[in-house]
Amino acid sequence: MANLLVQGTQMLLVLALAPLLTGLVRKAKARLTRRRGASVLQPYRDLARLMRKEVVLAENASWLFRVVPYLVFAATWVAAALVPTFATGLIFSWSADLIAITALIGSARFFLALAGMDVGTSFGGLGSSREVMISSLAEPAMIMIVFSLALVAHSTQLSTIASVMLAGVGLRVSLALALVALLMVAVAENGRIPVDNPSTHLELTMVHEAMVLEYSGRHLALIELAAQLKLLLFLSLVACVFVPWGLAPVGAGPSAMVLGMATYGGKLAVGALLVAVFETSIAKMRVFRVPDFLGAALMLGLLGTLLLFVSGIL
Amino acid sequence: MIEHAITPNLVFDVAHLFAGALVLISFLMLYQDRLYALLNVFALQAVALALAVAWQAYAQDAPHLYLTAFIALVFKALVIPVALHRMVARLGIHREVETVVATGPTMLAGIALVALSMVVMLKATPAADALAREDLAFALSVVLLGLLMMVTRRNAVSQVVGFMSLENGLILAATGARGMPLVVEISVAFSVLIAFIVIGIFLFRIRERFDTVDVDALDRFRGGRA
Amino acid sequence: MSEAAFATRLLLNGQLLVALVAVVALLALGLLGVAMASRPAGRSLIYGGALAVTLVAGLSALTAIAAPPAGIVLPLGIPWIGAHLRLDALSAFFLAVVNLGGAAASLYGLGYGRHDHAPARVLPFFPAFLAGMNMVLLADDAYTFLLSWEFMSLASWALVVAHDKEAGNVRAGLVYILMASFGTLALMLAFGLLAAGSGGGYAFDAMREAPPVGIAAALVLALAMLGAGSKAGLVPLHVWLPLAHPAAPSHVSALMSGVMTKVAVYGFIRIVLDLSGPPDWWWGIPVLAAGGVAAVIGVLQALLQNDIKRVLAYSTIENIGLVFVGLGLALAFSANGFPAAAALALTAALFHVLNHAAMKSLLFFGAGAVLTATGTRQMEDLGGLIHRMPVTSAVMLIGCAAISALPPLNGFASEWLVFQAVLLSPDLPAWGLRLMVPAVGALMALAAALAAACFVRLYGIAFLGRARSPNAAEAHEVDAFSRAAMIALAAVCVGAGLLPGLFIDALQPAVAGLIGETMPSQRSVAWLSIIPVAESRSSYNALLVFGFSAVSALIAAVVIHRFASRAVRRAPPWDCGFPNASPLAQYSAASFAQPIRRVFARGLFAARETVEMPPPGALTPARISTSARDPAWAFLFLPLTAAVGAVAERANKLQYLTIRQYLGLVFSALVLLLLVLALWT
Amino acid sequence: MMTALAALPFDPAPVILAIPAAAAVLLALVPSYRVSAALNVGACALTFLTALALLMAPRIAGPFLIVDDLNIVFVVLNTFVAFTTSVFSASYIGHELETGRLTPLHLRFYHAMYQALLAAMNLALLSNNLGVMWVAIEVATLTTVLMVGLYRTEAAIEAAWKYFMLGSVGIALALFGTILVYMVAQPVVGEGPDGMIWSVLMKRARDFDPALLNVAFVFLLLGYGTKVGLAPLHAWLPDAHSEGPTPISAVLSGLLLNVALYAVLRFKLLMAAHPGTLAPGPLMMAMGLASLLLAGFMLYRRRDIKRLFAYSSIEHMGLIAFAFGLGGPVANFAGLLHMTMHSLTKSAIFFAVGHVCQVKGTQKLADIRGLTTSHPALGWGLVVAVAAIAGLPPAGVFMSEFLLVTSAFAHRPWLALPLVAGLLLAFGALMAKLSGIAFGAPSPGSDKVKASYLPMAVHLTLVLVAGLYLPPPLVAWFRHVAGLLG
Repeated sequence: MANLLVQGTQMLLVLALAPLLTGLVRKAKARLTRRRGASVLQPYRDLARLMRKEVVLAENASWLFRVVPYLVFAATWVAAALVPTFATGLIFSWSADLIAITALIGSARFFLALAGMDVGTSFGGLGSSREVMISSLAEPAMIMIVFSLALVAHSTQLSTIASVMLAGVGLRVSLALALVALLMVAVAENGRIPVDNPSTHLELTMVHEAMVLEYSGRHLALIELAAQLKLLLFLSLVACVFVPWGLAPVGAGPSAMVLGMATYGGKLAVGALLVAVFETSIAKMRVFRVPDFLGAALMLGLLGTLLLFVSGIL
Repeated sequence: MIEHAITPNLVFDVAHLFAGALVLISFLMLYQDRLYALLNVFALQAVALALAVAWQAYAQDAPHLYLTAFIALVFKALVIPVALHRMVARLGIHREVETVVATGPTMLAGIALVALSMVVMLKATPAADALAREDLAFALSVVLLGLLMMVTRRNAVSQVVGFMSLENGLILAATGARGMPLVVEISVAFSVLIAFIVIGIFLFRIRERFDTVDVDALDRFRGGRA
Repeated sequence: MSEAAFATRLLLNGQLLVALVAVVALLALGLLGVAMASRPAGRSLIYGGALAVTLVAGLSALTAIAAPPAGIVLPLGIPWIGAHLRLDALSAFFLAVVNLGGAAASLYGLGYGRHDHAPARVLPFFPAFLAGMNMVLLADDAYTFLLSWEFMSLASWALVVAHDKEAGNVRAGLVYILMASFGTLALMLAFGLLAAGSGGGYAFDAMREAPPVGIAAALVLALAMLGAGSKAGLVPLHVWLPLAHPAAPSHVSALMSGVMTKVAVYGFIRIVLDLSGPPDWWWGIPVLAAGGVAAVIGVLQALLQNDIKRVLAYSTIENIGLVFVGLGLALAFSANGFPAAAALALTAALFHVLNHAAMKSLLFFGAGAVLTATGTRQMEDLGGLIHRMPVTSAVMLIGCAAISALPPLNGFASEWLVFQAVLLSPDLPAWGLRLMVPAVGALMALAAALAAACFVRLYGIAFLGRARSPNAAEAHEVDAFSRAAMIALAAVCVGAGLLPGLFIDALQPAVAGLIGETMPSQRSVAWLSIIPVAESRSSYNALLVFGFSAVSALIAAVVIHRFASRAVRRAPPWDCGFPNASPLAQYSAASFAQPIRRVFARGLFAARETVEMPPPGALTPARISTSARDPAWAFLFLPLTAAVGAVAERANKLQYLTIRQYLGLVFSALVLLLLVLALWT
Repeated sequence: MMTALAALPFDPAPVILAIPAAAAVLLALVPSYRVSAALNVGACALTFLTALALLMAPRIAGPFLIVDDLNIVFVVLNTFVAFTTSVFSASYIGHELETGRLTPLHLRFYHAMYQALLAAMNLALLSNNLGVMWVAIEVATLTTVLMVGLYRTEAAIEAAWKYFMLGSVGIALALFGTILVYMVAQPVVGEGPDGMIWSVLMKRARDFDPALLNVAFVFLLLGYGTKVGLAPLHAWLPDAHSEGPTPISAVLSGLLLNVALYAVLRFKLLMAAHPGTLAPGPLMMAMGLASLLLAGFMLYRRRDIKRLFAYSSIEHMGLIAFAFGLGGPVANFAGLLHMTMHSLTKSAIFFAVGHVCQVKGTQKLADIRGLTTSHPALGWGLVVAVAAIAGLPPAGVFMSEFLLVTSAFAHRPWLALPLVAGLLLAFGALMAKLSGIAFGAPSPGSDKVKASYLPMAVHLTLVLVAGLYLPPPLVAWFRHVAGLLG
């Protein structure tokens, strides 16, 4: 029962925090570039505005085009809801392990890419083709990371992994490699600099934005929200795996929960700050440099896994 | 000298003599470079064969072998050479024997072949009686030399001659085998075969077809290459 | 053991009887097809009959999986051996796959066959093909097995060359029958070794009792990989597959790609896991390598194709690769004493066999529907079919999502199981395997991601966007039979995806028969989720994930429509300042593949793209032409054929010697032999 | 002997020789080709029936004739194929007359020669005297030479001449071998005819001088091997097949090659009976493999349809020689089965080819296309026949190749590999040519086939059934013979 409560809280929490996180990142970036920047609440306002607007639908858009936003949002939300944020005892955590979560994000991307090609403009196709190229390297890298974690924790269940990490496994080269790889994948998955720039609409460089170019109104809102959820998801993933401290264990009391939430908020804030610093400190790379970047991530992940395999210590 | 008793030794020597003569004549044939001369030498070999067979008939006292000897004498020593003489004249066949391999090497090869047949036969037949065994070795040499001739001579007539000397070797072997049945029949059958060949050459004007090298002719005949 | 074998041999149970009757009935239908081919009634008769027979056979096979093995010896085949037939759990499972796939194909054929312009060349062979596959699965001695195997190839070859007027089909058939015969000869040699081990006993029972050892066993493994691999489409023996599968009529393509490759997998399992005795520790390595390589190369090639059916054929190679990865893991585990893990890996492989049969048949049916509706298989001429063919595009979407391994569909379920098996492999003692397995895991992940890309491309280009040709613009939905067949298969994909536990449990008898160990039963698990090893380790509940996301999507939709706006306005798409761009301005299949082509296909596939840009002011459009090669052709088969041709050219001179030279040959042969005698003592 | 005759009203063996001989004389006198064709069929039918009677006849080994399991296999097969071929030829040769390629006189000669050939072959199979066997085979050669040259075209004469010359040399070598055998036997069994009676030789074989026997076998293998068409002695075979009338091609491939093979087998038995001799197996296997591989490569460059299948005959003769060379019950069984299947299938193929050449008016592969479209029955018949000869199931050839390959790999792995390579090579070539002939857009020439498909159909049915089911008596019999062959 308590678990069900935790699960519910988590779902609402991630939904509520996602725009704030994005707002934080933007604010921080603005500050770092000597701008005042919009308020951290701006994303909420944007979403509300888009929700209220009417949808302008391209003439030959099919039913798929209209369904995709909801699918994408739902898939991402579910995925985000299954990553322990402030407590491990999520009632549905065992319904999808880390591999399944990765696959959920993958299916969200799959449908978004299809939607990009539905209208039949060149931009959509451009975005989709680049997106699948990026993901075709990002996904295996992610799987490799999952492998290294799973090999350390003897499990692909996030809650188990988290508790194992909490128990402390000491410093591991393979884990360090996994962490670096995970960060790189996170950058690519969320279309952040240097892989993609969420705040540009220049045909030559844009990927994610090109896919969703035809979307407007509530559809766009859902997709934006999904993107924000995704960012949150990856930050929480890093947090719960690599800095699991403060996570409330199963069946913990309210106090522990509150503590967990507090620490989680702290982690997110730090994460947002780091992202901002990272993005402001480097430049966007050419699209065809991205494969090298992600290839490196894949290699790191594979290396970590190999280390664990070969040094049978687990 | 007739009333001299004929010792097995003498029998052996004479048979050996004739057989050796056949081999020798085979070499002579390899040596010839004129068609007419070749035909004459072949006739000589046929005579030698006839004598050898006759001697065997006498030695084994197998009267039917005299018939074989007679066939050899008449058919091979007279009819065929004459026929071929006239054919060469009639068809205006080139009088030279066109060789593929020069005579010298051919002779050497022939010697090697004789040696080979000796080795094969002598190690083969310790049991068989001496007479047969010697004849066998020589017969094999004659066969191989005849084949060698067919392989190293270009024009039809000389190849027919080669074939016939090969067959002389066979007859020699057959008669050398004591009490071998069907010898006469076989020699007849072979004469028929040879008659066929000669007639064939004559009817179809086969001069060089033994050794056609005319490529478009080949394409025409054999449904093309490649 | 021998008594037991003998006992089972004489026992004939109902399911085996049904299977035998089914085979006979299918052969009879084939003969009937010869007679009825010209009549219009022939089509419905043949396909209807095949549908009925395969349906019954398939269902009875399903019941046979859990039944004890049954066998019978018929006085056919090799006289002193007889034709041994046996129905055990493994063959029953594959029988079910084959016949249910066959049933779907027959149902589809009822409608699709209407458009066939040469029914006389299809109707006789279709049932024969089904019969051949059934016989392979029933065979229990080497001769019957190979006879059926080759008969299956022969029938499918006839179907491949059915439309022999279309360019390339005859060549496709030639390449196919050659590779098939190569495979059969390889298997013949393998059986030769197995039979030699058992003193010339061609019956499988005899082989089981005297399995090969050492080098012989290794040879058997290699030959089985060559033989079964060439039929299943393992790289580099896959070259026939992308030629032959598209050449056949679509329902036959579905059978060949979805079902016949599985018969090949069965052959491999039967020979290596059943007949060859206990595996050596390293057997897993070559199988894993072959599987991983096939998976990646197959899917990359698929991404480079523009012909829908060729894309599907190459993707078959990828999935066969995944199956072989599972089999390799099973070999590695069982050889190194982890039967439980082996059971998991084998289950994963068999489950993927089932799933791929369903998805790939579905996709080929869809391709056939597109072909009948638009008359083309070229993606570059399609587009916008989602508006014209709602049902087809809906089921195709399911098929594409399933084969892209997206939860909650079946493709993901089996792939997830394989990953779980991979994650168990650090326990393996052998270093070679420890290095191998994670690398293969990475290849699998790469293949999965590329597969998603491949099917986004396929679906996006063919079904979405705007029509690229008048035919595509005029397309109409296909007939009811075809739709029914596709919907049925889509249902299987969803069902197997949502309730994998039931299927996993159903597979266990087959697994137990080979490994001697089963996965933990999934029936007992709460909420119908699956737990391959232990809950703390990993678990997956497709039903819950599906419901979870469905509910949240619904909530979102309701909330937004209720409290925010629901207004929609149709407008022209944003044209970037160039109004009413022609459909050709859309992203094409070639341009969609461009990034991946550049990233992955430059080296091995020698992918090249040439852009011819018209001079400024010219009205001719700019053209991009792309080219890629299949390394197997480039590095193996073309050189091979060239070599054969060269030798043939040389040998051919022997046809043009003169009589004298021929006599020379005889003479030298004689002298040679005499020399041998002279030297021989 | 008496009891045997009591069991059977007459002694079939001499009759089998008498019928064709008499028919040959008779046919030489009959002017009308329709009558003579009918007579030809009738005579062949009679011979076949008498040959069937052999099955019940006692196994005798007299001074002249011998009837044992080995040659019964050959006699029955030969007379059967000869019979079906005569049926085919009756419908085929008429067409040749219409097209004016042949004159009635030719046909008279042709039919007489056909029967003479059968008589000679049966004599070769049945005679117990090695010398008579030799004479019979020579006569058979001469008759076929005459028939190969029947069309009198340049190419036909060329082919006949080539056949004749190589055949004569082969015959000569075989004779030398026979003489040697006699000389081996003579010291043991004494002078006179006995030295050539095979059954006598078999009894005393253990006492022979092995070394000389080896020499003899070398000559016999090369001599009769020339007739079998083993590489490198095969040169006459393709031309003879492609230039003669098609029924003769069928007879050559289906019968004469077998007869020559039979002669080789007889002597192989003799060798096998003596422990001290050089094993004949390796020689036969070597020549068999050589033929297989050579033919496999030659098939690729063929342009003439009849020559194509002639080379395929060389390939299969190679396989059979390999099988008998390998020895052992399984391989010998495979060899016998393969020989039977090859005779049936190859003659069926030549029947089909005959029709094809008549409807298309050419033998050039390039001009024969899309048969399954223009002549479905003929085309698919050819497809089935070629698939059968290529060893695709359910043809009996598949069974023999299965047995051969598996047993070869079990006993001599390193020989099995070239064997398999050769099989694949030949298979590829045949299938490539078949795809061209049978599929694609049809080439011009679509007039109906006048001749009957019956002989072809009968042969193919037998072959297809054989792959699935062999009647037990036949099997027992084959296995016994296989045992004899050691």
